[in-house]
Amino acid sequence: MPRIVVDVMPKPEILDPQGKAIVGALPRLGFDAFSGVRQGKRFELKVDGEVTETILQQAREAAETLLSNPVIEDVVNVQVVED
Amino acid sequence: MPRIVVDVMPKPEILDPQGKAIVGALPRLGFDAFSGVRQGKRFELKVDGEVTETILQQAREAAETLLSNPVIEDVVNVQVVED
Amino acid sequence: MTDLPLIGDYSAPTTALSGARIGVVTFPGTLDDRDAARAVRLAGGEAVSLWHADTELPDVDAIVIPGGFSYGDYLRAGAISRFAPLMDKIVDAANSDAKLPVLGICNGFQVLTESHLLPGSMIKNDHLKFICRDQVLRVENNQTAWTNQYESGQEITIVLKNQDGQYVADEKTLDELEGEGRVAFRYVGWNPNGSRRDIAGITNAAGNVVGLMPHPEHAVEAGYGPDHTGTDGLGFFTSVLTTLVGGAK
Amino acid sequence: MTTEATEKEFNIDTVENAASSPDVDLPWAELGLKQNEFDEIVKILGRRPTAAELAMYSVMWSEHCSYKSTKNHLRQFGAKVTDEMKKDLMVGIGENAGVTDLGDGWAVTFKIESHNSPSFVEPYQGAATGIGGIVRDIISMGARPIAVMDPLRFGAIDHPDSQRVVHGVVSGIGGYGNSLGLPNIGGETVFDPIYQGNPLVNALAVGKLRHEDLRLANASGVGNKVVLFGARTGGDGIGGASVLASESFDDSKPSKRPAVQVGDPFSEKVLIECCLELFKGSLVEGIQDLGAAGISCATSELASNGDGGMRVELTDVLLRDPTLTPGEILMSESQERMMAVVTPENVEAFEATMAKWNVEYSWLGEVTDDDRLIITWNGEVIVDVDPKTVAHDGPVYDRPFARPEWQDELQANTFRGSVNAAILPQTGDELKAAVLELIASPNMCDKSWITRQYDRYVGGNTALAMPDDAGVVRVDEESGLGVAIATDANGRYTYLDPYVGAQLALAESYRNVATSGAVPAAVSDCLNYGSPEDSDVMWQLAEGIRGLSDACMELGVPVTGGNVSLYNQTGDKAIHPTPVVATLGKFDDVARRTPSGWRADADGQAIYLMGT
Ligand SMILES: Nc1ncnc2c1ncn2[C@@H]1O[C@H](COP(=O)(O)OP(=O)(O)O)[C@@H](O)[C@H]1O
Repeated sequence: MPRIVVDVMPKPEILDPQGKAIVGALPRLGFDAFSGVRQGKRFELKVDGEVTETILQQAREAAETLLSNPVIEDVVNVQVVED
Repeated sequence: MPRIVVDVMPKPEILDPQGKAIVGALPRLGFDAFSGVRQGKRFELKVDGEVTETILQQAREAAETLLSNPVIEDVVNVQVVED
Repeated sequence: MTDLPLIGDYSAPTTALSGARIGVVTFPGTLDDRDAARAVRLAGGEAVSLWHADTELPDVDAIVIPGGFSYGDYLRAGAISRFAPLMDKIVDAANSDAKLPVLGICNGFQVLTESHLLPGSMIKNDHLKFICRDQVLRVENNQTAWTNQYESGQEITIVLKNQDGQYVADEKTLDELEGEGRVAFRYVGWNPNGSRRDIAGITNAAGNVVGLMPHPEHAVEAGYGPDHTGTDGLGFFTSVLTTLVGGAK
Repeated sequence: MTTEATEKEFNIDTVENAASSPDVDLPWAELGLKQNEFDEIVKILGRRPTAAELAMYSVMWSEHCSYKSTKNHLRQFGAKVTDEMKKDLMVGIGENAGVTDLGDGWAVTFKIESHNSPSFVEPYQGAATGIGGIVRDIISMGARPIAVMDPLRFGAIDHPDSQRVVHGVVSGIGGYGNSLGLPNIGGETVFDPIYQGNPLVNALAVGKLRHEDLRLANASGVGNKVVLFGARTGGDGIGGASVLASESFDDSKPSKRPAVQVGDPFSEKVLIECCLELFKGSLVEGIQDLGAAGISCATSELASNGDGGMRVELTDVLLRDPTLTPGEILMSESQERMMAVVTPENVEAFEATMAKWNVEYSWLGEVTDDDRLIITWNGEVIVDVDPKTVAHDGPVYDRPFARPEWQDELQANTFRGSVNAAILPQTGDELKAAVLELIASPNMCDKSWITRQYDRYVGGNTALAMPDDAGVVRVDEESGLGVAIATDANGRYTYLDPYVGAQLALAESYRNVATSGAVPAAVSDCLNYGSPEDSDVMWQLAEGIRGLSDACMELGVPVTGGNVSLYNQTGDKAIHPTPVVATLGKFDDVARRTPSGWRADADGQAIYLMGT
């Protein structure tokens, strides 16, 4: 069954408290290779049947309206994934 | 600057309350093409310099230990992205 | 009384009846540590403040990991705290032959599952909102270090307040928990977060480690508990003191 | 982790440069200054301001920071007080929050503030950062915050936009307050279409302190160090200031600036504990929270309230966004930051506390012996001002006001006096229908769908909260000393009669506190009004302040602080004048509190109606 993956990230200029908490924790666990972390969301939308252009368009719109808050987040990716 | 993207999704057998809420809201907004939604997390780890195999290995370990909880989540993806 | 007590600074003088020393852990973002310390004192024990970054476990007879939002709980509740230096020591002590009694409340329960001292995990409440209410629980197992002063089947009302309180585990684990009598508490009347099989709290096989989502430490003092009167939570703390002085049933 | 200068080199507008280039065009109008205000700045400085000075004056002289339209009226709160009213007042209006003596060496500090327009733009974050801001005000007095409250006004419950605003605001208040471990002990929720485009999100915080822990925002003691700690400085809340990009007079335009601020309650919780540890160790001489106007406000307030001047190196500010220009750094409203003054002997202990709590900090400068506020960028002077002219001597306006022409008609046309009186319910059936309509109204119905999203138990000292009309918290566990607080307002009454309406708001909160068993002792108010440039609104405001101050005098309770929120209007349609009044009462033992909410277990008890 194909799925549409939507990735949403906090806007780069916006404070990301989640990423900040993680970036503080990583070195304490010995993971010292990372200079910054941002935490966003990944949605998988299940489609029964074929992903048409109309459906993909619906996903893009849903991404911009329901799945992300355009004031603080960017939709960075809307993409079909086949299993 | 390269980033490592880590995607974490709730295990299929674990009910995902956020995904469920979205799947309920979508048709109300006229998005009727989706039969299921799951919400997971996307992490972007910033690396200063080149992503070596050691660093990638660190990211994989961080993904399995800190960034996900294997009881409820799966790491579905650890991948380098160049800007 | 002259100074404002600080977080991590609530140890009482050693006047406690039982002489038992109960450690209360503070992580950055812990909120209910002073409440837990108060509960220990009201039960007659001595509260000892423990700091997450400490690398040695001081001489304590039991430990409470209180509620709050450690490290903001932004990633997953309890996910980062689990890696605190003190947690390694607590896990070792809980698993040792001495079987140090450990109680995890709310965020503390989440820390215990993240540390694998208890099975399963917590996800967001099924209704996705924070919920604060007076909650009725049934004590399903009164044989643990933290429940021996309750009757089996007794219904108690304590405070529930959480955002990520939905207890989940796979069916096999749930069956095991039920089979071994390790479901310590169940929600009665209404399941406030969608937890599997109405589970509000569980214990490990030895009965020394107990975790639950609701907050007994907010129900220990008449006037400040559920509906401003309830003190049903005090039994957790008198239970552990009883265990420590060798008087458990 | 202390200082880390930015690599970025701007083409900096220094004081020297300003003196030698008087004719450079500056974007003062875009920054909200009026011609007369700009002229005044030039007069004060004896030259044109630098870009950084312009940034400071423009934010500090804004309505929000300078109270320029209301200052003349607000004076009544300080004037209409008797010695008797001042008896327990340890700190009055003017500081971050007023402080009231509670006895036994204890004191309480409380204040109410608005975060209205940010909460309309982004309800969750707007409301969350509203809680964050008021809590920092309380910390900066040397107090431990012990509870919050949230009087709210929304548009019509069935308006399509209300769902976004209502749920966002409520979860934002819960999300931030719950994470700080502060019980929410009450508030109000009112729905009225008049607030559709201008919801009101007011937030109150109360804190407790020992007398000796009282701290004020002043920088004294030559050679003492100035430190900024907490979150890093980002481009938050400097929307309009992007015009200052031109201050660099180069082409490297800064990157995007955030449209809204995101709160980090975890950082704030750590900041609270860390500050209390500083107070306990007497490690800071003066402290100031960073709210609106950020570093501009903190430096100029600290310096002007102290007995010397201050010198600060701006490249030492830790940044989240390295592209910020000096002016933007001065204006940034990034949350979860504090500024403090520390003696050289205490520097090491201060740093140890920061390390314990893992809080970032940087030393910015020191207190000097002249009375100038000097800010440098890589050693070059970009601000050289008398801090009082920035913080206190802003413009003051006597805005014209007059009773609106429509006021008489509005009053005449009330329910009873009008034809509408004829439709008052008469028969049993009509009364039944009226009662049903009333209890179905969103303003009358149960609010527990809101209050159950708030933690009211944390801390173990909440003696009354929802459903009671006043929240009660214990301050001292041994003696039972405590406080009751109620917040009330009625925009419709105040619209009908701005003078009496404000008094009724006080009377209601006073009653709610008194009936809980406490002795009313202090008042804080949040005056939510439309545009002061409209003479009708200005009249409502003038009458409201006059009414409230007269009533406080009458009841013998002083106003200890508050906040004014203006321009709450859509087009020229202003909200109803909504002075939200919070009364604080004292208990010598909260065990004697009396609940007001109806309780299920009260069967068989008698009910009395008292009064007229
Ligand atoms: N936004 C809010 N935040 C916290 N408490 C609230 C809020 N709105 C209402 N409450 C509380 O809910 C209870 C009932 O409120 P309300 O219905 O307005 O009561 P009343 O009509 O008696 O003033 C009160 O205890 C009040 O403090």
